[in-house]
Amino acid sequence: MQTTAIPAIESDAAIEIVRLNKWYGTFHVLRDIDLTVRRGERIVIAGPSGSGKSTLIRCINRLEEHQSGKIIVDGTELTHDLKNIDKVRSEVGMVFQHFNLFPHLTILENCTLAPIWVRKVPRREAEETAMHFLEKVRIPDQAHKYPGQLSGGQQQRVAIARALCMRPRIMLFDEPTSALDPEMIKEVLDTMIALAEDGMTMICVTHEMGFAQAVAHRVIFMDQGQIVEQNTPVEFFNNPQSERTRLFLSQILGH
Amino acid sequence: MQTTAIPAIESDAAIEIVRLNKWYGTFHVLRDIDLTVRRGERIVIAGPSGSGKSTLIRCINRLEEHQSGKIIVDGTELTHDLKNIDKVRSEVGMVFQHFNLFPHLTILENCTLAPIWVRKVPRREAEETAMHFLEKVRIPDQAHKYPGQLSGGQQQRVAIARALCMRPRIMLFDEPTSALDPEMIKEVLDTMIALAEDGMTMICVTHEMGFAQAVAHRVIFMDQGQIVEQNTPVEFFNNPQSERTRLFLSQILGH
Amino acid sequence: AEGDTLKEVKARDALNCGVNTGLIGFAAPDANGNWSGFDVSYCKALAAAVLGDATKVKYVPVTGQTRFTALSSGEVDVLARNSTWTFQRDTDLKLDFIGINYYDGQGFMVRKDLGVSSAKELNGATICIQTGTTTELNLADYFKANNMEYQPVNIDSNAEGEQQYMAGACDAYTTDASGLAATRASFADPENHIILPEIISKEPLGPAVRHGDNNWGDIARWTLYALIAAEEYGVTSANIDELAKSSNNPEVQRLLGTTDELGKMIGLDAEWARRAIKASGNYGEIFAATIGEQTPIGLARGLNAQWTQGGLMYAMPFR
Amino acid sequence: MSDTHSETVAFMRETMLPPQPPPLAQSGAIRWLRENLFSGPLNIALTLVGLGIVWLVVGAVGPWLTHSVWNAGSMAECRQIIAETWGEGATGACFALVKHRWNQFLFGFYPQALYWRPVLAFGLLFLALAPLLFSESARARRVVLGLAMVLTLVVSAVLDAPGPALAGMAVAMLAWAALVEARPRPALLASLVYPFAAVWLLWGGSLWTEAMALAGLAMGFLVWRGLARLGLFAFALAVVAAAAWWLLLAGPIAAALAGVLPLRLQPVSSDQFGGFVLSITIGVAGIALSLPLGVILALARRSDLPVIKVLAVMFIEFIRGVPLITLLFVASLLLNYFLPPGTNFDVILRVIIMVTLFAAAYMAEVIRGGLAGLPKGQYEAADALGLDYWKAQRLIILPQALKISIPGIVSTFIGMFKDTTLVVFVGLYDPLKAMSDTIRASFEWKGAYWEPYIFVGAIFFVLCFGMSRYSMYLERRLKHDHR
Amino acid sequence: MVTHTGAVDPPFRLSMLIYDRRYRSLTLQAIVFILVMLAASWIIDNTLKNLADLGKTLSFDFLFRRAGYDIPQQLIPYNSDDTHLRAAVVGLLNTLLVSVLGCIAATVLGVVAGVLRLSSNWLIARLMTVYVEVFRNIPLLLWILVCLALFTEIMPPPNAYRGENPAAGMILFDMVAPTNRYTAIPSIGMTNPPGTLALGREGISWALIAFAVVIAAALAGHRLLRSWARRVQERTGKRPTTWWISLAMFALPSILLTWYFGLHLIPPVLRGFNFADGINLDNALVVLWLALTLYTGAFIAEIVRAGILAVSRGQSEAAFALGLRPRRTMSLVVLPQALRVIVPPLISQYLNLTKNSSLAIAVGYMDLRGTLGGTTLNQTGREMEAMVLMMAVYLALSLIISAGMNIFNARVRLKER
Ligand SMILES: Nc1ncnc2c1ncn2[C@@H]1O[C@H](COP(=O)(O)OP(=O)(O)OP(=O)(O)O)[C@@H](O)[C@H]1O
Ligand SMILES: Nc1ncnc2c1ncn2[C@@H]1O[C@H](COP(=O)(O)OP(=O)(O)OP(=O)(O)O)[C@@H](O)[C@H]1O
Ligand SMILES: [Mg+2]
Ligand SMILES: [Mg+2]
Repeated sequence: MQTTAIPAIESDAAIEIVRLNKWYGTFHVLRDIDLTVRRGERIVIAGPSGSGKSTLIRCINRLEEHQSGKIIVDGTELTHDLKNIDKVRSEVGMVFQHFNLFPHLTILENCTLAPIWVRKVPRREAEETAMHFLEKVRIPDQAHKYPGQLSGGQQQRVAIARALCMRPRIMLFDEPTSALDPEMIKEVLDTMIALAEDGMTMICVTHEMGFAQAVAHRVIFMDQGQIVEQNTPVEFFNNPQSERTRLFLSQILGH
Repeated sequence: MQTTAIPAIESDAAIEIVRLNKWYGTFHVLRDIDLTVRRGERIVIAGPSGSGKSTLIRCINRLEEHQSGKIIVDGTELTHDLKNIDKVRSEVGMVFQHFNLFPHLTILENCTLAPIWVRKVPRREAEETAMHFLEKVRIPDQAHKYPGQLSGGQQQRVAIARALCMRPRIMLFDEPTSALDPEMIKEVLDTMIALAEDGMTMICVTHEMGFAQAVAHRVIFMDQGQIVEQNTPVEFFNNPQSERTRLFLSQILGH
Repeated sequence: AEGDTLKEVKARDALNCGVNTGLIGFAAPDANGNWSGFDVSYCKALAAAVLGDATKVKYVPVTGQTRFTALSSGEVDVLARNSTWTFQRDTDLKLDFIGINYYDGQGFMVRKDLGVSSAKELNGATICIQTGTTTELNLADYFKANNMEYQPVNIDSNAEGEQQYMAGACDAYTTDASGLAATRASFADPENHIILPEIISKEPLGPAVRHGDNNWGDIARWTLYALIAAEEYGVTSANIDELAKSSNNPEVQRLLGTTDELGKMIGLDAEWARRAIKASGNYGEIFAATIGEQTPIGLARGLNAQWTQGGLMYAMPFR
Repeated sequence: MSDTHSETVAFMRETMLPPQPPPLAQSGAIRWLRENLFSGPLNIALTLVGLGIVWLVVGAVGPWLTHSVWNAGSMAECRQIIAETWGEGATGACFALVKHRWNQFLFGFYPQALYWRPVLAFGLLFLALAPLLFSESARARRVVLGLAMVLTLVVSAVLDAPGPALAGMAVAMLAWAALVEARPRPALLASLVYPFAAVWLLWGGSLWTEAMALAGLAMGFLVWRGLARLGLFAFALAVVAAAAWWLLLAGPIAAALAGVLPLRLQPVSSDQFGGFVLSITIGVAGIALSLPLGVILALARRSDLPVIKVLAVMFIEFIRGVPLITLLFVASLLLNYFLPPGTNFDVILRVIIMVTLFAAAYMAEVIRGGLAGLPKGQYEAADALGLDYWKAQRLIILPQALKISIPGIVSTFIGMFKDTTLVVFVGLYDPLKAMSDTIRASFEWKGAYWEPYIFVGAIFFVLCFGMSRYSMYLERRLKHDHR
Repeated sequence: MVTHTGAVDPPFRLSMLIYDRRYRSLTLQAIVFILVMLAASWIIDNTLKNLADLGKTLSFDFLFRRAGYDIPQQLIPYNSDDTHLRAAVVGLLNTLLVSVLGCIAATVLGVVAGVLRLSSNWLIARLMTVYVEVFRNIPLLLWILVCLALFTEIMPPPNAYRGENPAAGMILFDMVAPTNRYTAIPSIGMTNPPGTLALGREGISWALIAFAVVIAAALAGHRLLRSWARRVQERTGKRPTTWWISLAMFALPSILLTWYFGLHLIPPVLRGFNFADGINLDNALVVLWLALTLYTGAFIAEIVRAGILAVSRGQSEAAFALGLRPRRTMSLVVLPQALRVIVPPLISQYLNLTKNSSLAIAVGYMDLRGTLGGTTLNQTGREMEAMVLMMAVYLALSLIISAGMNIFNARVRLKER
């Protein structure tokens, strides 16, 4: 994985965000965000706590509603129209910090639930797909266990497989490794790197700078709800432009 | 803190334990324990789980009753006499694994409660003392928050400050860092090292071998309710005498 | 509305009859849930008249508190639960009392060893009384009129009243004299209790129906009169079939439907009264079988004798 | 270890000490007594007070209980026997009453020859619940299934159930057990048949009435699933279809089928219900109906749609704010006013409706607690996977929330079951007061106060205590269940 | 503030009623609202039709007619000439009386039983467990009936106190006579009565007012004293003992007043059929109170036990390690934490008790249901109005209690991160 070159520009953008603004009550979380993500592009978002990173990616699959601006995912604009929302959600997979697996279902059921009920895939086929992705994340043998019986790293890998089972075109990751013990971080990152190699469009909120350097095409730095700086990883780490970025980098690399 | 030399022998012992025996029901937890702790001495107790470490130090301030043998703390023997118990408890501070802060009181109130009601110190004075010690553990700015609002490491430091506010001559620590996240262990250990530098008599149950090597005068190894080996930290780690100690050390250092 | 009740009863093929939850002699279920008693017999007669089968009755036990609502809300078709005919009930509560099947009056029962021989000596006494009854009001009026004090002990059912009275929780138990007699009869030592001579109120007891359905009221009323008239004319359950053929008393002929189809006028067939009387006999037979002197209750006919015998039982002419 | 005092601190134990028995005062009965009964002046005083209480209770109740008579025809006979056996003035319990009238406490006025039907209905309840409540542990489920089957059959046989009925019962129950063991999921769905079977067994009449009612439900379900694309609209259509079926077609078809194949049981009317049959009927019906209603109310109360939320809150708070007894009075006094003129339906049914509404409000609060206990991440994950609201609730949220709430649901049920005794105040024959009063009103058993209370109280205690233990078992298991 | 700059909302289409999130929720709410309104109007329409069929009209006039019945237990003067409204108020006060008495007694019993259940004394702990389990698992109605039977069957009738050789004797210095009708307790008499303050039909004795003033003053003094003690403690660290001053502040004026008014107890004496002169506590009240207390007490015991167990052992150990004595540990550390856990369910038990007091019907105690929902309803036939009114009153009572609970909860909520 040496390629940090942006893939050949394809027909159009996977995600297009234009002048996005969002408020929580009177608190202005996202301010005039503009961002275009091309197909196959891999973006890492970094920034201090509370800077709006999670909010931004949660807006992309409408877990949060935005108040002004446009979000267009794969040609579908996110409005209040439920059909559009459903369409976008079936295009976009999401992995959470705390895995959010369904504890009352087995691993396999976790992975087949949405394909069966949302995509209306026959159970057999859904199970085959699920096993395929579980192999991909290297835990096919756990398929009939329950989430509670797995370690954190395994759970997060299941979460990734679950999202993949819906065959999304875009994957969002919200600090996928920050709730894990150090030993487990690596196994999850490896899975994500494997994914990146397949050319999946990815947006990943993370502070794992090693990961960013290895796979990202672009690193975006946010602060106070704004995009402060964006650059290639090499430039971003070696030659940060803004004062804030420098400060931030010194903190997270320092400890 | 390079001094692992035992302080100049003072008039007498801070704690003297003679042929201490304790049973839980018919289970013999402590067997013929003999131990003398000199003023200013710092002792680390290690040993496998269930070996009676906690029970031993809980006997020292009479949280547990012993059935035979003598415990003399600062010249006062622990018997059923309530006055003696009160006296000993006011000499001995204790810090627990799970902090045991009082969640319904602010940090400051946690620290002033005992001085006001036990030592009958005027509130103003108690608060000054409390602020002094909170500064010492480096969280004076949290004084008016509630324990629930603090991180684990901060809570444990408050617990230390709370014990110090009673101005004890001896401090007991029962695995003070084992319930903490790795980042927070350091801040608590730092606080304890600072305390050691002031010459406080300390008995500490811990598996933090770095800490033991840095501050302890003696390491005591317990197994099955008895003291199996005691030595200076250097000797203890580099040259364990007994088979059990070696086994134990290989286990905790191995992982 | 007009005429609905009869239709409903026929459609349902059962008569819903509101009865006491348990007052021996008047209405009480036995160990198998079969109901019997003075009021129950009326229900049976009515069911026989309307549906042709005395067993097609569904007994709905109602308490003193729920009885009138049960009737007005339509839960029961007729209420035969020793209820007193009063002005307010007849008008304001929108009930129609269709006649009187028992002339009663409120009395007091006390233990003999209390040494009381008149209700006037009850000043300061504790008195057990069922809530939700006219007796409650009469009692208040009586003591007030005589300038006496009393302490009421409110009870919910006759069973509870007996329990309290037996235990001495009240000095006197007051209810309708018939109920007192029934209660006294059930004691192990009836001779140790006396019913005081004063009757402090008129308690004309009778079945009631809802206001507004006059046809149903007529059926209920004339079924009662049929029972009373039958006694007057000597028609009994034993001789009724024979009389139906042989009697040449025109009144009897009309009553039993041999001539003049009176039944048609109230929407029934000609033999309605015959069936009603056959169900458990005429008024006198019912009285004798359920509460009369031969029964443990042992009530004398008294006011309830036929007018021809000096009583007040007087059926309107069947014509 | 005398060398601790020497200058060199090094020490190593050469031989390990063996454990020793504690000093004498630390073991055995003496220690137990000292620690548990006489460990201080306060404790000694408490022990004495406790002994005093035990002494008083035993002194007051003991002789009465030991002087109990089981064979007598009436209270008077009882008293005579007691006086003869234990001397004049002795008091004793007359459990002969229970022996004579136990059937009325249990079955009310249900026809004696048909006692096996309520027993069977009750036994089937456990069979139907087995896949639901004991789904986690196969062993517990088998024990419950087996016990319920054997007990039901034995009791039915003792109560003179006719031979064919017994044989049919045995076959049906075995088949059911096999289904539960082999295909637990369909069995869960098949449990839905139970209510209809129970109604048929209890009230009798033609089986086709219940079958058609069930068919309506099935049809509505099929319509809904068939038109699932239409979302809420499909649901509305399903309701309309089911209603049309029930109102228009069910009656004639049932009649026609009954003509072809008359599957009839002797009908038993509601006024013959009484005793524990009545209590359990009301209790079980109330809980079964209040559970779905409670789920809906709980979801409504947590909804973000203000109108729906406010309506739910108003309903719940209203029901919880008034005593059950007033609601029962409404059932008996006012409900007929609220319905179109001329409607008049069974008083048991009306009571069940009120009890259901009552329990549903409490159930809603219990389930709301369960819903609140779920982490927000579960909702978000469901959303992110594209599940819509109802699917998310059905597949993700409710299964978990209901599981957390089972202890609360069970205790709501216990409360409701105890409250079924209040139906006495609207003229129904509950086992406690109405039945006791009825029996006491007869000449033979006048004056028997304690015996009926003891008998009925003991049965209530066994049932409720059993249920509360079950819920504690569940609570413990849920706590350790880290799955 | 929320300005829609970038996006222009698409024009409204009908399909948006179902597919647009905002409109969809409006549609749904509108449908539900309409359905509920339809159902409500259907019910109201039916009711009006049914009432019209019966020739009844909704009217609350009956409340102002003469009631005509007597009520055994009354807190405000009432006789049969008063209106139904006043009878209802008497009933409501009776409901409140038994509820308040029940709540107090059940709390005391529950706390004692809950604490004792945790006691190290094996016998007592077992006894309390038996008590809790037995009372929680058997219907309240049974306990009411059992208590009623206890009182009517076991207590002697007043007659038994009569004669040379009475079968029963009064207890507590010949002051109290328990009977199967009531418990006769002494009343308070004055040799030097100061007259009464007339307030309509109810008068309030000046003596009562004087005592109320004394108690209020003593309470205020006690609080002042406490805050003074706290200030002294904060200044010097030593807390002065104040309890005896407080006691004196209360006791001295009381004794003075007692002496001045010539207060004394008037023992009940048997006169005629019943005890007179004293106060006769109706058994219906006592029975209901006892049963409610025993039943609710069992539930409260569980709540208290759970509350104490919820405070972890570590808390008291930490307090001991700091040198706090057990009593102080209890009052400064354990209780404040346990109370947060205990109070909310405790208050819902109070609510339950209040609602359960409507079972007064089983003992003939004339509470709100007995008067307004019982005799009044029955004599006037106004079931609709009476029931509505009664439910409204109960509802108001519960809402008030739960509002109190919410305030408490908000105040004691633990601060978390
Ligand atoms: N539901 C909400 N209501 C109000 N404020 C919120 C809400 N969710 C988040 N916020 C606030 O919005 C801001 C941005 O939150 P966000 O979670 O996007 O930050 P982040 O960059 O992901 O931080 P972190 O690294 O801690 O996850 C924060 O100040 C947060 O307190
Ligand atoms: N209250 C008690 N009653 C009975 N046995 C107890 C009690 N407390 C502790 N024990 C037992 O006494 C033994 C010693 O316990 P102790 O807590 O002193 O061990 P430890 O060395 O501190 O172990 P750990 O490292 O796990 O804290 C253990 O076997 C424990 O199970
Ligand atoms: Mg975040
Ligand atoms: Mg330990």
